[in-house]
Amino acid sequence: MAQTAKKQDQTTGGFEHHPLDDLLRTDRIPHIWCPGCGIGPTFSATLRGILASGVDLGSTVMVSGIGCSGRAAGYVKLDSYHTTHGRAIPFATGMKLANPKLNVVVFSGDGDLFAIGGNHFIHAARRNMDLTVICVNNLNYGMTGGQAAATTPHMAKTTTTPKGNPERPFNLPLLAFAAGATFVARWTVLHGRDLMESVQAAMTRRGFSFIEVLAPCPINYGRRNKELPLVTLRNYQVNTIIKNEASPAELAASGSGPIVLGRFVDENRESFLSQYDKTYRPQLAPAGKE
Amino acid sequence: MAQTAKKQDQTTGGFEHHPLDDLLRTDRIPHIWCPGCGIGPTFSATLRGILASGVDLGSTVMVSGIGCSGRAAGYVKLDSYHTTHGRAIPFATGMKLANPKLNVVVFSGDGDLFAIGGNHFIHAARRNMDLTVICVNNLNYGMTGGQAAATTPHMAKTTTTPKGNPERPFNLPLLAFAAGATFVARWTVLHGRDLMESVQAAMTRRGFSFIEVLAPCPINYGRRNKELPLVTLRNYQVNTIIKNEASPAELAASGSGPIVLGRFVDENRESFLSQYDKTYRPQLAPAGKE
Amino acid sequence: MPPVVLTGEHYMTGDEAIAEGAIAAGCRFFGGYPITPATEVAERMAHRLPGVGGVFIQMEDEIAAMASIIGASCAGVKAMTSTSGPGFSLMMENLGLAAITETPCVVVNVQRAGPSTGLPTQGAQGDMMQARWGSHGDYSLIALAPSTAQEAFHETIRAFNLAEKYRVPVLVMTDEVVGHMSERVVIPEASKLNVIERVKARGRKDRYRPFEPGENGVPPMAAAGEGYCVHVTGLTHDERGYPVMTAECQESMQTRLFAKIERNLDDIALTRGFFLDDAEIVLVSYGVSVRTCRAAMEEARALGYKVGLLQLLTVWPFPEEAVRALAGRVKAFITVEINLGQISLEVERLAAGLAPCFLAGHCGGTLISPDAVVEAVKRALKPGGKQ
Amino acid sequence: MPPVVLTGEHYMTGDEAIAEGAIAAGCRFFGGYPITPATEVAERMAHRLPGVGGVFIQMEDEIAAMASIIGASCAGVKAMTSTSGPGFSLMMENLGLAAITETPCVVVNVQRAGPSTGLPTQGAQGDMMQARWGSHGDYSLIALAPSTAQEAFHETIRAFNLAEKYRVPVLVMTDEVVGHMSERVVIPEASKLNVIERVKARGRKDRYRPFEPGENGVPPMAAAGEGYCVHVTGLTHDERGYPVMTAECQESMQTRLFAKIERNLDDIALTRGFFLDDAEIVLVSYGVSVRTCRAAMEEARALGYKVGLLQLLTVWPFPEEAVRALAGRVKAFITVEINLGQISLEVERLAAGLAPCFLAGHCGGTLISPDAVVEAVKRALKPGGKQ
Amino acid sequence: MNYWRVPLDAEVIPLTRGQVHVVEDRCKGCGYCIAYCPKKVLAPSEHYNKKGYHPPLVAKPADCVNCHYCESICPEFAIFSVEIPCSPDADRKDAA
Amino acid sequence: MNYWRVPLDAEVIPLTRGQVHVVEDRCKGCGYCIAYCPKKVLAPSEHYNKKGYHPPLVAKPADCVNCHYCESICPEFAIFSVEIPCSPDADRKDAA
Amino acid sequence: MSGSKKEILVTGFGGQGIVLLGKILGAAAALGDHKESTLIQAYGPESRGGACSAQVMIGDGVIHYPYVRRPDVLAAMSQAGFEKYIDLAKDDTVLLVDQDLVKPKGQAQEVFAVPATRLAEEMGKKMMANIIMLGFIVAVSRVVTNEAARSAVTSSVPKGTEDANLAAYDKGHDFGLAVLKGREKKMAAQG
Amino acid sequence: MSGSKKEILVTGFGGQGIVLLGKILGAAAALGDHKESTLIQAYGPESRGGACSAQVMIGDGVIHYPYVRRPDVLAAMSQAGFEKYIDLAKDDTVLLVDQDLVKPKGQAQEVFAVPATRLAEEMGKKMMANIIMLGFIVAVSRVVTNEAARSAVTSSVPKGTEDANLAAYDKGHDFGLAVLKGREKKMAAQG
Ligand SMILES: Cc1ncc(C[n+]2csc(CCOP(=O)(O)OP(=O)(O)O)c2C)c(N)n1
Ligand SMILES: Cc1ncc(C[n+]2csc(CCOP(=O)(O)OP(=O)(O)O)c2C)c(N)n1
Ligand code: SF4
Ligand code: SF4
Ligand code: SF4
Ligand code: SF4
Ligand code: SF4
Ligand code: SF4
Ligand SMILES: [Mg+2]
Ligand SMILES: [Mg+2]
Repeated sequence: MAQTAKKQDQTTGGFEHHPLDDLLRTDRIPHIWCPGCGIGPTFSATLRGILASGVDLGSTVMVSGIGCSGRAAGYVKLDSYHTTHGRAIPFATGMKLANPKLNVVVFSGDGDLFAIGGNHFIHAARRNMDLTVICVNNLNYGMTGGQAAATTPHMAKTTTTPKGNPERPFNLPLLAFAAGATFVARWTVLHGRDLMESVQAAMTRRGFSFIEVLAPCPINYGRRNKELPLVTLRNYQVNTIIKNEASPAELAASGSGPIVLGRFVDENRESFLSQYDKTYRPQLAPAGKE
Repeated sequence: MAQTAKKQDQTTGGFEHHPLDDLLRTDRIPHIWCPGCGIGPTFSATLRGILASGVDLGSTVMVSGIGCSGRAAGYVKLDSYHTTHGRAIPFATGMKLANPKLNVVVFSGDGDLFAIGGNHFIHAARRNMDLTVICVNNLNYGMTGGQAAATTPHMAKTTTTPKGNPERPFNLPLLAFAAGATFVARWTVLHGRDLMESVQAAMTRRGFSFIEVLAPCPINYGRRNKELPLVTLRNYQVNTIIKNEASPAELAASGSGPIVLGRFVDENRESFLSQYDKTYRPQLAPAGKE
Repeated sequence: MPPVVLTGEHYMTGDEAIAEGAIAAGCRFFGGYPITPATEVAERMAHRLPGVGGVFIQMEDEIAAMASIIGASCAGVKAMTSTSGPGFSLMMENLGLAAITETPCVVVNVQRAGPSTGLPTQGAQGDMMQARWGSHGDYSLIALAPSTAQEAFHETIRAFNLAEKYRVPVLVMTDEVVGHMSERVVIPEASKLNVIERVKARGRKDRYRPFEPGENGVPPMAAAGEGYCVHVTGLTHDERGYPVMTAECQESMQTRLFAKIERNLDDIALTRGFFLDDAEIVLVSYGVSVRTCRAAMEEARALGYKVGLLQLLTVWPFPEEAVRALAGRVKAFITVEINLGQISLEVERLAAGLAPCFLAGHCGGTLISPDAVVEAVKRALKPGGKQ
Repeated sequence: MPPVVLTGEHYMTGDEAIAEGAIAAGCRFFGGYPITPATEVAERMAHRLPGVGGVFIQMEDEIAAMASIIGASCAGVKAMTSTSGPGFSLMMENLGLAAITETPCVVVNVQRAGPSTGLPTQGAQGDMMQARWGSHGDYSLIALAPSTAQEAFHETIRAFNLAEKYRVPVLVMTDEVVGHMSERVVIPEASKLNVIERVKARGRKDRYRPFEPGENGVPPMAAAGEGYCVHVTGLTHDERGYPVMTAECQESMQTRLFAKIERNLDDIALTRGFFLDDAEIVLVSYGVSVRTCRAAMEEARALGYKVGLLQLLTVWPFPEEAVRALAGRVKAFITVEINLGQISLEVERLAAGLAPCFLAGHCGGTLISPDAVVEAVKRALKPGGKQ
Repeated sequence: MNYWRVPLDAEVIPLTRGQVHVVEDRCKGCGYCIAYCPKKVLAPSEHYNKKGYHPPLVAKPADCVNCHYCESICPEFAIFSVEIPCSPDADRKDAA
Repeated sequence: MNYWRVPLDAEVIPLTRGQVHVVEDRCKGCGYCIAYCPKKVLAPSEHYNKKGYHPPLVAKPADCVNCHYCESICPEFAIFSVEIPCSPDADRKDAA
Repeated sequence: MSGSKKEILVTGFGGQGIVLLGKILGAAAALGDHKESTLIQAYGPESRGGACSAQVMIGDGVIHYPYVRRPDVLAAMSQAGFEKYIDLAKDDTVLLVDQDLVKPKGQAQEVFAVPATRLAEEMGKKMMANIIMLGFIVAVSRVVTNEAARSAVTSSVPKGTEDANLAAYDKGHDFGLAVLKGREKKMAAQG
Repeated sequence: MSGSKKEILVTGFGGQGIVLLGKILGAAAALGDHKESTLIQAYGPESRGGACSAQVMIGDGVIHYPYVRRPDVLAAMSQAGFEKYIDLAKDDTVLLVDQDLVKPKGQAQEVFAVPATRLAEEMGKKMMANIIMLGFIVAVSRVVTNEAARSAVTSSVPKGTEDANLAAYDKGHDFGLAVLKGREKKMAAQG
C-alpha cells in the first residue's frame, strides 16, 4: 500500500497543483535558480505571507532589481516589474505614489538593494515610504558569479576578494532602523513561518517595512567558503537566536556570536503618503480620518 | 588713543594678514558665500583643525562635491579637488588608495553627501575608509536656491516643500554609526573650538571619521523658515546640549528636544587600508607593526 | 482648487511654461531633483501638482527621479522629470529602461554649458547628441526643442501626446536661455488643447499580451493594478513580456521598437520652414538658436541675402526628409546651434555632398549672435568658402 | 612576487588580456563593479594588482568606480575601470569630469546587447555612439576597439599611453565575444613594450599653472601631494584651474581641449587596411566585427569580388581622413558593426555622396555572419542596389 | 544529533496527518526536504527526473504529520502536503 | 539675556589681552562678531566697505581679551585677534 | 527695428531683487501695455553678492534675439554693474543709478540718480529698493506706462505686501517725476 | 579551409564544467600542439541548470570567425544540448555523448558513448565528468594530441587536483581507445 501511495504521490496525476501555483507563472517554472539556492524558499514564504495578509492580489505588485533574486518578479503571477540594477525602490516609489491603492512589494538581492541601491534604500526608509522591501541576503553577488557584496562577511572569499574580504558587512537591520524604517525584521530561509508572518504583517501596515532574509547561495558563495547548502542551513539553525524587539543597535554585526533574528522595529509613524495627503492634498484625505 | 588704535586695526596696513591666510587662496577671497552663511565658520574651524593636527600640509588634500559648501575646495591653499555632485567620497577613496601617504579631507554639503551621495557615504563608513568627512549641514540645498534636503526638518518650508516637508530628516551621526564609521561627532558653527578639536583628532587617526556641522543658510533656508542668521545661531546656543560619548541610537532625530552635540563615536578598528595591506600586500606592510 | 489649465495671458519663463504645459497635458506625477537651470520646473510642479490631484516628490538623485517616473507611468499616470546636463547623464541608464519597456514618460533637459559642471547658470545646446545616443545599446526615442516659452508650453503637451501615443520616452530639449527667459505665454482653454491618452489594454485579461503590437505597432498598455497581471522587464523579451535570451528575440523586439517610430515619422518629425521657397542659404536650427536665426535672417535679407530657415521642432528622430529635400536645391546649409557641431553632423550626412555644410556654433555660455550667423552666410556664399 | 609582465604564450580571454595589458602598461589602481561580461577584467585585477604593489577596490557602483579612478589618477597613479552597457551609462557623468579636468584614465566597456538589461551574456557593439556622445556637453576623448585577445592586450597598453600622453580618458570598446573568447596571446618582455608616462609638473611650484598647455597642447600634470597646490574643478576654468564663469573662458578652455586631440590625429587615429589597393568594395569595421569581415573578405575574394577592409583600431576621434581618402575611389562602403547603424553614420557623412554606403549590422546577441557580409557585397555591386 | 531534524517551529504548529506530494519535474534534488522533515518521511531516490535530478522518495508516507516544513523549505515549489482527514486522537499520538 | 553674549567655551580658554584686527574689505556685515564678542568690544559701523557692507567697528579695543571668538565665528576671514603682551595679573582681572 | 524696440538693462548684485524688477517691467509691457517683451536674467552661482543683471526687451513686433546689445535704458544698483556695462551705452542711453551705491564716472550721458536704497531704508523696507528703482525707471524712461507697472507690481509681489510695494513704487516714481521736473526747469533756465 | 580547421562543439548544462573542458581543449591545441585555436563560451544568466556550450576552433591558420557553423565534433552532456545542436551536424561529424544523460535519436551518424558522469561518480569526483569526457573526446576525435591535452589539464585545474584530474582524463581516454578498438574489431568482423 505504501508502495502504491508513493507512486500516486510522485506522479503528476491529480495532485500536482502546488498551493502556490496560483501565484506563480507556472509556464516559467522551473526557475533559473540553482539547486539549493535560498531565493526559492524566501520567495515562497513571501508569497505565503502575501496570501495570508488577505490583500487584494489584483492591486498587489512586485518590483525587483537585477540579480538572481531580482528574477523573482518574473515568476510571480502578479503585476510585476523587473527594473534596473539597484533601482527597484525608486521605481516602486513612483508606482505607489501614482496609485496609492497598490500594495507594492520590493523583492531583491543584497547587492541590488544595498550596494548599488543603498541610497534609495535609506531614503525610502527615511521617508517612511509605503513599501514592503524584502532582501534576499546571500552574502554575495550571485548573478555575476560571486563577487563581494556589502553584506559579505569580513575575510570571506569571493572572486574579487580572493584572499578574504578586507571590508566589513553592513548590519542591515541597524542600517534600516538608523535610516528611519518603521518595521524591521530578520529571518533565515529556515524560519519560513516567522518570515511568512513578517511579510503578512508588513503587507497590512503603512509606511516602510524591511525584512532581511539570510539565504544560501551554494554555488557562488558557498563553494568558495566551504559551505555546502546543508551546512549553511545548519548554521542558520544552530548559530542563530530569536530576539524579537531587540534594539537594532545591539545587533552584533555579523561575525562572532550568534546571528540575532526577530522582528526588531514595529513603529507607528505617519507614512509618506499619509503625511503628503494631509499637508498637500487635504481634498483627497478621507474627512475626519487619520 | 582708543580712536587711534581703532583706525590702525581697521586699515589694511600692517595687520591684514589673517592667521589662516596661509591656508587660503587669498586671490579668490572674498568667497561667494552669502553674508551670514555658516559655511565660512565651518571652513575656518576645519582649517584650524588641520593646522592644529600638525599633519604635513603638502600631503593634505581637500575634496569637495558640488554645492555652496563644495566651493570650499576652491578656497583652500592645499591640493584641492572640486568634483561632481555627490561623488567627493569615491573620488577621495581613489585618491587615498592610490597614495596612502595623503591625508584626505572631504568637505561638502548635506545634499551632496547625504542626498545624491548617501550611498558613497555609507559604504565608505562601512569600509572604514581612511578619510575625514566634514559635512556642512545647512538643512537644505543652498546652491540651487533652497530645496528640501535629506536633512530638512519635518514640515520646514523649502521651494519644493512649499507647505512644509512631509519627510523626516536623517539623523546623520546615527546613520554614520550604523553604517560603520569609527569616529562620529556633531557640532554647530558656534562651537568653533570643539569643532576644531574634532577635526584635529580626525586628521591624526586612521579609518573613517565623520563630523557633522550645523550651519545656517540664512538666504535660502532661513528666509523661508523665519530664521534670521542671528536667530539660528541663538538656537544653536540655547537649544543644544553637549553629550560626548552619547550613544548614537539615542540621539533624538531632530525635532523636539535639544539637539545633542558631541563626539559620539571614537573606535579603534582596522581601517580599509591597513586591512588591505595586511591581507593583500604584506610586502608593503611595515614588518612587525600593526 | 486651482484651475487645471491656467487659461489666459501670462508672463512666464520657459521653465514655468513647461510645467504648465505638463499639467495641461495631464501630467500627474513628477519625480525630480533640483539642478540649475531646470529647478524652476520642479518647483512649479511642487506647487501645482497636489492641487490638481497629482503628486510631486523630490527624489534623492536623478537616477531615482527617472526610475520613479517610469514606475509612476507603469501605474497608469502621466509622468515627467526635469533636469540639466549632469542629471541628464545620470538618467541615461533608466532612459534605456523606459525605451525597452515602452513606458511613456517625458524628460525635460534645460541645457547648460558643459561638459561636467561647466557653466551651471549659462545656456548651451551641448546635449543634443547625448539625447539620441546617451544610453547604451540601440534604442529609439523622440526629442523636441522649443525656442520660446510659448513653444515650450505647446511642445510639452506634444511631448506627452507622443509619449503616450507611441509608448516611448520623449525628451524636451530646451536650454537655460529659454528656461529662464520670461515672455508672454497665451494658454488656451482646456477644451482647445489636443491631449492624447495612451491606448489602454482591453478585452480578456488572460489573453492580453503586454507587448503585442496594436495599431501603429504600439501595444495597448495595462497599468499595474488593472488586473492584467503583466510582467515587464528590461531584459530582451517576447510579446508576453517574458525574457527570451536569443538573438532572434532581440531582433524581433528591436525591429518593432524602431519601426513604431520610423513608420510614424510624418506624425512625429515636425519642422517649420521660413522663407525656404527662394532660399539659397538654409539655416538649420532648433531651440533657442532659432531666435538667433530669425533675427539674423531678417538682417541678412535686409542685406539682400536669400536666407531661409528650417526649424527642427522635432530633433530626434531626425527629420531626414526635410534636409534631403532641400539638399539638391540650395547653395549651402548652415547649422546654427550652441555646441561644437552635433546636429550639424546629421545635416552634413544628409546633404550627401549635394550642398556644402557649415556650422555657426560655439561651446556655450551665451547665445550665438545674429552677427555671427550673418557672417557665416557671407562666408558660405563666397566661392569655395569653407569654414 | 608574481611577475609584473606575464611574458610568454598564453591561452586567455580578451578580458584577461585587457587586465594583463593594463598591468603591463603600469596600471596600479582599479576601481570596479561587477557586470557581465566585464567582470573577469575586475576579477583578474583583484588577483594581480596587490602583487605588483597596486590596489584593487570593488566600489559600491559604477559611478563610484569611475570617480575613484579619476581620484586615483589625480593622485599620480595610472588607473582603470571596466564595465558593460548599464554601468557605462552610469559612468557618463564622471567621464565628463575626467575630460574637463584632463585626468588620464582608461575605461573598458565590454559591450553586450542592449538597451537596458537586454541580453547580458551576449555580445553587441551598440555603445559606440554613446562612447562619443554619452556625457553631456561638448567634449573630446579617445576610443579604441580591439578585435582579438592579442589586440586587446596591446590596445590596452596603447589606451594607457594615449591617456597619459594627452591627459584624456581613453575608452577600450570591446565586446562580449572578444571578452569571453579564449585564444593565444603572446606577451613580449617588458623591455619590448612601449610604455608612456604622463609629463609631470616641473619647475618652481609657485609658478606652476595646472592647465597651462605644454608641448602638444597638453599641460604637464602635478599629482596631489607633490607640493604644487593645485586646484582642479569640473567647472569651466582658466589656466590656474580657477573657475571663471564666462563664455570667453569656456571658449578658450574648450578650444584647447579639442585641439589637443585634433592636432595629434596622426598619433591617435590608428587604422589598418587590408587589400585596399584594388578594393572596389570597402568594408569598414572595428572590434569583433573585423573578424567577420576578414572571414567574409576571404570568401568574397574567393568568389572574385574585390573587397577590402578598413579596420578602425581607433574609433574616436573618427579616422575621417582614412574614409575620405577612399571615398572618391571605391564603388561602395559597407560598414560592418553589431548595431543598427552607428559608425556607419560617420562613414556615410564622410563619403559625402561620393560612394554609396551600406550597413551590415543587426542589434546584437550574436556576431554578424560572414555570409551576411558577402550578401551585402553582392547587393552593393548590383546596379542601383540600396539596402 | 537529534535536534538536527526538528523543524525550528515544530512546537507552534498544529500537527495533523498529511499526504505529501512531489512535483517531480520541478525538483532539483537539493535534499532540503529530506534533511528537514521532522518525521523522516522522505528519502533520497535513485531515479532521475526530466532535468536529470533525483527527486525525493516518499519513503514513509504514513508518518507525514502535515507540518508543511518540506513545502516551506523547498526552493522549487516541488513538494507540498495536504491534510488527510482522520481521527484527531490518532494524529496526536503520531505527533507525540 | 546675559547668557547670550557668552561664548560657549569661554570657561575653557585662556584669556589674555588681545588686539582685534578687521580686514574690512572682506567683511560682509553679518554682525556675528558683534553679537558674540563676550566683551562687547565690537559695534556696528556706519561706513561702507568696497562691496557696500558695514564692517564692525572696534568700539572698545582695550576690552578685548583675545578670546578669538570673533575670529572663529566670522564667515569671511575678516576679523582676528592677536595677543598683546602685558601683565598676566591685569589679564585675569579683566577676564573675571 | 530699434525704433520700435527698447532695450533695458538693469544691473546690481544678487539679493537686491534685480530680476524681480526686470520681471515686473517685462510683465507690465507684455500684459499691461500689450507689447512684446522678453526678460533675460543673468546671475552667478551665489544668491548674494555676485554681479547680476536683468535684460528687458520691449517692442511692438516679436522679439527674437533677447539679449541687450545697445541698451536704451541702463539702470545700475551696484558700482561693479555700472562699470561692467557702461561701455555698451549709446549717446542717448538713459542712465539711472542708485546714488548711494554707484558713483558714475567718465560717461558722457546725463545720469538720473535716486537714493533708492536709502529711501527704502527710511521706509523700513530695505528689500524694496528695487521697487523704488522700478518706479524711478518708469517715471524717467517711460518704457512702460505707470498703470501697467503698478498693476504688474500688484500681481508680482507676495500676497499681503502689495500695498507696501505700491507705496515703494510710487515713491520711486514720484522721485523720478520730481527729478524730471527739476531737470526741465534747469533746461528751461539754461535754454 | 575547413580541411585545415576543426570545429568542435561541446554542450551540456551550466555547472557541468563544459567551459573548462573547452578551455583545456583549446589550450592544448594552442599551447601544446602550436596550432591556432579559439574558444567561445555561451551560457545563460544562471550558473546551474541552463543550457551551456563551448565552441572550439582548431586550425593551422588564423581563426577569424570563431563560431562553429558545422561541427566536426559534437559532444553532448545533456539531452537538451544534444537536441539543440544535432541539426548542425554533418555526415562525418563525430558525435559523442554521456550515455546516462543523453539518449540520441534520429541521427544518421554513429554515436560514441561514454558513461562519463557515472565513471566520475564511481571515482567519487562527480565534478570531474567533464574531464573524463575530455579524455574521451581526445581519444576518439584526435583533435589534439594526448600529450598536449594532459599538459593542458595539469595547467588548467586548481592546484592540488592535478593528479585526480589526470586520472579522470586517462579514464576517459582509455575508455575512448577501448571503444575505438571495439569498433575496429566490429568493423573488421563486418568487413
Ligand atoms: C548598472 C549595473 N551594474 C552591474 C550589473 C551587473 N549585475 C547584475 S546582478 C548584480 C549583482 C546581484 O547581486 P544581488 O543583488 O546580491 O543578487 P543575487 O544575484 O545575489 O541574488 C550585478 C552586479 C547590472 N546589471 N547593472
Ligand atoms: C548631478 C547633479 N545634480 C544636481 C546638481 C545641482 N546641484 C548643485 S549643488 C546642489 C545641492 C547642494 O546642496 P548641498 O550639498 O546641501 O550644498 P549647499 O549648497 O547647501 O552647501 C544641487 C542639487 C548637480 N550639480 N549635479
Ligand atoms: S548563483 Fe547563487 S543566488 Fe544565483 S541562483 Fe545560483 S545559488 Fe542562487
Ligand atoms: S545660499 Fe545658503 S549655503 Fe549658499 S552661500 Fe548663501 S547662505 Fe550659504
Ligand atoms: S509535511 Fe512535514 S512531516 Fe510531512 S513530509 Fe513534509 S516535512 Fe515531513
Ligand atoms: S526540497 Fe524541493 S527541490 Fe529540494 S529535493 Fe526536496 S523536492 Fe527536490
Ligand atoms: S577676540 Fe574675543 S574679546 Fe576680542 S574682539 Fe574678538 S570676540 Fe571680542
Ligand atoms: S563676523 Fe566677519 S563678516 Fe561678519 S560682521 Fe564680523 S567681520 Fe564682518
Ligand atoms: Mg546577493
Ligand atoms: Mg546644504
